[in-house]
Amino acid sequence: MSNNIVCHDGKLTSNGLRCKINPVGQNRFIGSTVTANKIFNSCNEAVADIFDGATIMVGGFGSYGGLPINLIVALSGQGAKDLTIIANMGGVGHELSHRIKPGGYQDSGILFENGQVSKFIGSVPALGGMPPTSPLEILFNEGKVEIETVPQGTLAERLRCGAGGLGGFYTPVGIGTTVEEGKEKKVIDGREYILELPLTADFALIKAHKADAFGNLVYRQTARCFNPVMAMAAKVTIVEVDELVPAGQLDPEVIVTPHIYVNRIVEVPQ
Amino acid sequence: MSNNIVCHDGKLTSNGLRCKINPVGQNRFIGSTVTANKIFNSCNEAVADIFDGATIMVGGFGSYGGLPINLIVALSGQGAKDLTIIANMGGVGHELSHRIKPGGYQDSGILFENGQVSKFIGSVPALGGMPPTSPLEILFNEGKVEIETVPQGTLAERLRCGAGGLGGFYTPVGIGTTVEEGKEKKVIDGREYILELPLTADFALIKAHKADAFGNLVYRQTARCFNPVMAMAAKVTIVEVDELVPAGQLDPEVIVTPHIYVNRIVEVPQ
Amino acid sequence: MNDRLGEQTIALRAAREFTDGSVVNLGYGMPGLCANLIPGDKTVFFQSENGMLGYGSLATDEEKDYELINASDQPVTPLPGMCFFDSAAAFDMIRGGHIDIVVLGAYQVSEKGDLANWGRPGRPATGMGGGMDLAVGAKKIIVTMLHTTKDGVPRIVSECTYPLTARHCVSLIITDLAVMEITENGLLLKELAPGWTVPEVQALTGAKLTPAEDLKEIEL
Amino acid sequence: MNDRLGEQTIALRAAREFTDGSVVNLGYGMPGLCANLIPGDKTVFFQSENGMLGYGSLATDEEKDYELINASDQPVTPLPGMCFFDSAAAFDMIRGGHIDIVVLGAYQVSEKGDLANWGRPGRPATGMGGGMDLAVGAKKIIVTMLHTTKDGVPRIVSECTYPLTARHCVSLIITDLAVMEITENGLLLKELAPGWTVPEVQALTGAKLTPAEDLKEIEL
Repeated sequence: MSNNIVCHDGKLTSNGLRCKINPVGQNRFIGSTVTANKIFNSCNEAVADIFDGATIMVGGFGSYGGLPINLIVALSGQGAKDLTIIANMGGVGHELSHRIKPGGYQDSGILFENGQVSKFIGSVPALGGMPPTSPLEILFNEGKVEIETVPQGTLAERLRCGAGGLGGFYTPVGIGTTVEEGKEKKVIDGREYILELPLTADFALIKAHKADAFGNLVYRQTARCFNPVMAMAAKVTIVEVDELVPAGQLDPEVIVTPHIYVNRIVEVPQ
Repeated sequence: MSNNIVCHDGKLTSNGLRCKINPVGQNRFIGSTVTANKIFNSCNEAVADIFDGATIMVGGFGSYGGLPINLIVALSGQGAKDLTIIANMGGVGHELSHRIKPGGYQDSGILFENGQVSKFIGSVPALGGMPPTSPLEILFNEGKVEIETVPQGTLAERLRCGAGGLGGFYTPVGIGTTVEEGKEKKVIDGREYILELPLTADFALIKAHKADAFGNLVYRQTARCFNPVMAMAAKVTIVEVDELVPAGQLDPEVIVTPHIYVNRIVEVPQ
Repeated sequence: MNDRLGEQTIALRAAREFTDGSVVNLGYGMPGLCANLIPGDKTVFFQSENGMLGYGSLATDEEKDYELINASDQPVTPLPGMCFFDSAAAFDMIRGGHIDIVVLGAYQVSEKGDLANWGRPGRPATGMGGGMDLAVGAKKIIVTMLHTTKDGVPRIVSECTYPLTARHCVSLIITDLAVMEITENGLLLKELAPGWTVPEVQALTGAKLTPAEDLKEIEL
Repeated sequence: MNDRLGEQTIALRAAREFTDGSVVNLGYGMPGLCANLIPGDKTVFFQSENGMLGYGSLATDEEKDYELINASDQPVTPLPGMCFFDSAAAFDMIRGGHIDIVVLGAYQVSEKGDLANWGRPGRPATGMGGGMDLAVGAKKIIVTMLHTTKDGVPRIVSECTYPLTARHCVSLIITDLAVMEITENGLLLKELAPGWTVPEVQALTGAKLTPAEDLKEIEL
């Protein structure tokens, strides 16, 4: 009985079986098509197949820092309708944005302005400190968009729960408030908790600082925020990055989002 | 009505109130005692107050890489009894360790050999591929130690659940096996799940590569494993590190364990 | 009437509660000012729920970096020893009890420490952000707020009528008129703004104030 | 009797299932050998549940670094584009369905695809490690095992008698005698080791084997 693969006639054989392909004792990434398939030339191409009725996570946190602005703009041009948007904030819209940042900026507000969204799930649909003229708040007040308001930490954990294949979790956040309405409650070890369920999506639009060619991601400062958990929780994750570098250029100890969570990369230099 | 704090007579005043202390517009870490209190001169000093009956998480994964060996040895010398140990593996003990690594090594096995442990919670109490002569397996077979066997991913998630103040979570892992015995089951969205509860501890003994003087930690390669989640889940986290560096010497983007999870640091140069 | 305290003064009084080495989260609005009001001999680690620990003061116009912001969207400055993490990790810290103090704004606080700080009548689309998580998870909750609405309606009440953030969570209320502690016996009036009397402040409060034995003028 | 296949050959046959770009986790023991058996024109990303993605082959004695190990405690080698993470993140990947293929050892596999690979009679202190999580979470489970025990007792059975890892999870079994697919109709015998016949292998199997229409000798 031969326990080892042996080389015979210049071909590797094993137990008398001839190998069709020579195994090499190394996985070398030579000639693979894996990386090439992830890199897109434009945001428009990267969002082209987003379909009507899709659920879409949009990264970022508040008014700026980590918002995938170029992907949002591409999606507004692409025109998919009846979308469910999962994001921390509903966006202020371009008009109000001038109050926050000189020159203003685009955010998810344009998706609402365009009438592309039927439901929003997030922790700050509209900012109480701003006038009630954000596109989402106007549409909600007109009964044209549904809102599911979720405490921010619960939102982050529901995303992680969806990413990690769990069925739900018990949190003390929301007990005694409107958040507990309609939800199962349970006392565990003497404390009251609410059952919260996972969130997943068809697509995530996120922003990172750098990607390598495999799709490993690093972020910059507070622009990390909701991007990593959304990358993990969506079926197809599309990222816009400031810089695309060759595989192996990111230190393996500092990669925040492993490449298996990233499906499409668009480089949008700042 | 004055809305601003104004400087008057060399002292800051505000609304006519004289400030006892001058506020400065910066948080400068000058003269703080915060960092000094975390740094211990020896593993013996760092584990000195571990009490009989304590629950202790022990970092690492398998036979090496990330094991806080010097803290384990210190705890074995310290002598606390009736301990509950939470760790991925029960350890092989010094005798068996020679089969794994030339020269052998110490692991949690010495705590069992010493009769310090009454309960073990983990995913691999003993290795099936080794003879049944690890200290934990011997004591378990003699009825002297209780074992709670937990699937490895469920162990990691129970630690994170304890760290994050959640009451429990539903996992599909263990359905149809001995793991589901005695646990609540629930069907969510058509799939069956088991309710798993959080794990916390009085102390965590962990191993990191570097700490800064605040206690921010970075790890090296696969020595990361269970250390970060245990650091988060214990009341008092004690870390042995290869190298202690000044605060500010670790890149803020690459810190894995933020310092608020670390209570005691011992530098043990390799 | 005497002057009411300004926002900076209220924030400075709140910042005086931060002990050396404490981990502090600053809520939306006025609490953010506390970051600029830490004495140089103290270390305070500011945590922000968008994923940052250990930032410094608010950024000046020249320092502004829109990828280094606190959870109120204000650019801040870096400090040695700081670190960044994602939103899920930020809320593990918060729910897990690793925040010593949170300073929050409020629409209403009840004498039992119930907090209402996110929703208000006529604005159903506004959300709670991270306020509920912070109110449940932090070890000590300080509210900084104006004592009344612009129209003089008390914001400190016997029962909140605005949507709740969490029940029985507030420890200390600092307003433009007074400092009050929430105790088992209700509101303990600890400090008054200069020139204000107990009856004057009680008249603007929707719940009973019990003056402390050592009631004094606010010290900064 | 003809020769049975060796461990390297079984592992090589398993490695032939890895498609370009697939994410693969290798279980304890024999499956670990697959890391050395990837053709140079293919990219396979090996994930290890101790917190690593994208490692290379097993380390030689000169290359050994005891802080760069797979979940079987074997030192491995680094590759460009690899990354490290903690145990919780490793199992998010696994439970979350991001592992394309896992290769596991087994004590028993049933004709329905039930897997028993961690506990055995007389050793109650051995544990399941990450096997249950992998069996539940990976998209495709391949078992590599010896067809029988040393004493000739079948390991492929109609019902497992050893403690289960998970039910209905195994897709493909590769042994020292044969390659079998688990189908709705039971075990489909796809490939045989050189010189072995269907009756010979059936005699060493504890469940009914249905020979495939295109039954062939194992190809590597």
